[in-house]
Amino acid sequence: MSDNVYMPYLMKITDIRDETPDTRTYRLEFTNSEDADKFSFKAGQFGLYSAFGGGESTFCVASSPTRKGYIECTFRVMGRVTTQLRDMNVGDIVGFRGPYGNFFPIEEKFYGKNITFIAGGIGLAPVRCVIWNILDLRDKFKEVNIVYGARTFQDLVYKDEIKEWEDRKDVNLVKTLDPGGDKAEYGCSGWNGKMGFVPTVLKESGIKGDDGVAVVCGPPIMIKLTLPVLKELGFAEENTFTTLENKMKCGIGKCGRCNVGSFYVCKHGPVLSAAELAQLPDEY
Amino acid sequence: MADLYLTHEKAVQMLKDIAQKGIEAFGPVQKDGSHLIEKITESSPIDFNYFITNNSIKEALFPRYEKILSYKINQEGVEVEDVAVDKSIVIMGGHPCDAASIPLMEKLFGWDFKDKFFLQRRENTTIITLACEEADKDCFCTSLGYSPRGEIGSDILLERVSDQGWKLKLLTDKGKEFAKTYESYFQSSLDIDKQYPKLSDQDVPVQFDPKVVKKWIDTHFEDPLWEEIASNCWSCAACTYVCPTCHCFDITDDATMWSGIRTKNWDACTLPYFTLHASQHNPREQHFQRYRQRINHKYSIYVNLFNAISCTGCGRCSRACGAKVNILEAIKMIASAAGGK
Amino acid sequence: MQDNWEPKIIAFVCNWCTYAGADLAGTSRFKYAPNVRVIKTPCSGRIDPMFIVHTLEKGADGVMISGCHPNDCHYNEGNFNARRKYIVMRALLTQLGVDMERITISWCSASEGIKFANLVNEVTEKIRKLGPYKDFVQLNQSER
Amino acid sequence: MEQLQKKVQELLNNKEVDIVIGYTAISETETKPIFVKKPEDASKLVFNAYCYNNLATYLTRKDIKAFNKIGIVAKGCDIRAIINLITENQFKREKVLIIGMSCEGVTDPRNTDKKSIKCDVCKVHNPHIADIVMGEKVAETIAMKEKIHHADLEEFNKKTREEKWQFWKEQFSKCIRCYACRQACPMCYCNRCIVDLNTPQWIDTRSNPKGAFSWNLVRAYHLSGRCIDCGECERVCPVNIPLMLLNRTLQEEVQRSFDFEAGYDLEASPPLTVFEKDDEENFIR
Repeated sequence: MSDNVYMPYLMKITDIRDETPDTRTYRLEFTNSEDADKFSFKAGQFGLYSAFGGGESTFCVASSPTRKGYIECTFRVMGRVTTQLRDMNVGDIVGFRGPYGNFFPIEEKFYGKNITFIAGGIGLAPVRCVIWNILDLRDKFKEVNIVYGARTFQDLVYKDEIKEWEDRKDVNLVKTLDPGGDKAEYGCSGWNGKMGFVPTVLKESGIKGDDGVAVVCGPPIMIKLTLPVLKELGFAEENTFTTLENKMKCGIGKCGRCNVGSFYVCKHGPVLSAAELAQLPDEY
Repeated sequence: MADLYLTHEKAVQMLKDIAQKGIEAFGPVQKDGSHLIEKITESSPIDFNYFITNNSIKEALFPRYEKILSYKINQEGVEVEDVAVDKSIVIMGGHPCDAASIPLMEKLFGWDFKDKFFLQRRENTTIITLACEEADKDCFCTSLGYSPRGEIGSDILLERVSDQGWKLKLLTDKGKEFAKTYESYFQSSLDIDKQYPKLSDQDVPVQFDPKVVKKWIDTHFEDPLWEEIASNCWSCAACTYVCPTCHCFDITDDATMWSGIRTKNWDACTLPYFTLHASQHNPREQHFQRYRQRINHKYSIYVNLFNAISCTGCGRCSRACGAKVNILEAIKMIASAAGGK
Repeated sequence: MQDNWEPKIIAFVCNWCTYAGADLAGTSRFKYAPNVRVIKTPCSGRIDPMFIVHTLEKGADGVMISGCHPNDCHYNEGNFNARRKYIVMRALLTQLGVDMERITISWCSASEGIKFANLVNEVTEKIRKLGPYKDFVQLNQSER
Repeated sequence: MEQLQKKVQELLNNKEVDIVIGYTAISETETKPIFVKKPEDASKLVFNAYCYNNLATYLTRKDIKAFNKIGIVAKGCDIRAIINLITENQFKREKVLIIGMSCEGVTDPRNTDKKSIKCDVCKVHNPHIADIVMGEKVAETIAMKEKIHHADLEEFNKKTREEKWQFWKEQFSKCIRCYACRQACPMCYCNRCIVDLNTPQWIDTRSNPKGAFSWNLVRAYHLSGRCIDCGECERVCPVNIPLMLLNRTLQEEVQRSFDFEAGYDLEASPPLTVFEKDDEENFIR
């Protein structure tokens, strides 16, 4: 790799999956095998994906570090770069710069604990990476709870994997849709999950916080409403982890865009505990 | 080393000759009634009779936009080429407040990831600074521990001895080497004009204590004083682009179907959409939140990260501001609110 | 100027009149220079002056704009609004030193196939005499 | 200026306005905008020849627009900006209480002993539309219907096409794209400026020659028939680009072709939104 910190790896798209009408998952594999061998990352880290000609965009690495040889990213089509990314197909080249940022402290804080994942909409992407990381080392953890909600049936991402988690005996999955999210127009034929917003469903789920660690990802409003509920359920603030999704351009602490007070989301984050989040100025 | 002197004419000639030799020379040019630091070409109207340039020497090391990589797109895929940073540079015409910003920016561009575009370019650069002979109400370098005759960040300091010339003060090996290679432009004597130096540290009074300011900032994030400080601000980027220590940038692509470049362009925290999320949520919606970030970053965040204030007191942002927002007034309001000096 | 240089002209035409006129020129086998690349727009009112600037930036040597005659506009007032925009844009581009000889604005109705063909030939010859338009291209090359 | 201060104090006391935007002195020869909300702050208000800022640019800022009644100290050129904003439906006439100041002309910001050239062609030394008028009457030097004519433009127009192109190429190479000209202009209030959009990317956001040229062109173009010649864009440009040459060209063209000048008539609609059947078209084939 050259000494140019802005130089991306070149990766080839090997699999495309449409999660929702405007959200897509790519599996990327290194074109250069040396990069593949040297590359490693931890759950929670992110990267900058480039569509050459359009620019770069920041997404998390959605696949688990326990799955070698490839990485996956899930993105919603919003602007110039994501539109160009969506127009690509299998075999095209995408740039990737990373992994950047810190990661979930799985070894130090998660081993031997009950793990509760709470995600909203596309917020499941950064959480999924941690879920598969945990499930690939399942015996190292006690209970595993997943509470996942989306606005409508159509907005559920990783539908097949949710099915898989539902069927597993050692995972307690609670899935929910916002009220009215199960209409037929959203392609939903019979919904066996709950109805209601994630914070309320979480409160009624009976999940307790003792000896537990929580991972929360989703739209800022959901995080702000979920954290108090977790506190009520007995989750300690130091054991509640979330990610901050600020706008990022360089990913390496130079472009001065992602800070919340002195906390540079791309360098000190994106993963932080609820206790740390409480210290930050309310500017995210 | 015998004393060396340089006159205005020789300096103009030297800069133009350096530019001929393929070295990037930056110097002060007089255009439309004010002086700017610009890349020198044969026809540049170089002039050394000025109080301070509108922009700072940062443009030489951190240009308004620069190519960081280029690529070709074809059937097989994409070839990406790196960009070499090998040109040597000479910068002349900045003041000690400009030169002092370079070590500050080195801290950020060297934080974990080494940004070669700034660091390597700094390696190839010789900075020749003009000691100040004038200060106005917006200057406050002394309040931050700098001096109108400061040597921080410079390779050579030129101290004016007459209306026509300066005495050289070689500060670094690079400075000595420069003096050797271009000794034909220097002379060993010059008639001294007794009135120089006209300016000393006392002429620029210390106006506040940065520690008091930082303490107040760290504890008053929601204080209404921020709205009062930034009441006139109309969110443009004049202050940040003329500032010697502002280093924020954007990364964008410019491409045709088959080839393109990726560039690093200046950006500013005061601009309305600097932190706009793809979901249209903007953490800094209001103009005063953005201006608060500007002062917060310089006087508190940079100190937390690098134990240095990212401001050298040059006052350019106050002079360039069309809405008459004055950073010195703002800091003094904070200091008095904090009950300090 | 290399001898095999061919002027590159972009024509923004309104879909209802001039595009149909160009079609008519084609079906009636009128011979006209191939240098013009036609871009169809719903109405001359849609042809934003930024199109002209963007086209010249990309390296075109000439720009043609053509729409329906006043009172013939399919949308009744598209060309009237367009006319005001062009009056203002002409003044601005002239003041900026853009070569206005290279920009031709015309009204061609659906039946004026011959007018469109002659106009294209005339403009192509004029641009050929003027030579390639280097101003904007030099603007791009002088990047750092 | 006690008359102004007393009047503003009275307005604020009996809640006729929630806020008054005016000028306060920084030094003998410099003033700056000030937002007066409390009656006792009215004593800071001044009005003199150094009040060159155009305060109308604040009327479209989100936090100011939130007040339901805004007082504004305004010279003739500022009032033209306010009228233009009203004709473009930015706010109703009743939302703004115009304190019109009769004005002999403000100084040139770059050297304060010369009068600004915009005041030589000013037709509204006495405020033409205002709720309150202050200061003695000033002799108007130019009649309202007289054609506007700018001396600096006449000089510039002597250049050939190539000279003009070189001139602007040189000027725009200085442009650092700080958008002070846009943020200072009362007429530039778009929520997302064309430059802030990237699908499609009309204007290159870098300050390379191509981007600087198309930015300055589109800024002037979008002010045609709207610019009220207040000169703020040129004043606030950190690298001194003579932007008013472009704006004045368009002002004269709009007057010549559409017989319209911005900011004088509350009922007039902006010239680019209407048309005449017989607009002159000698250049159209």
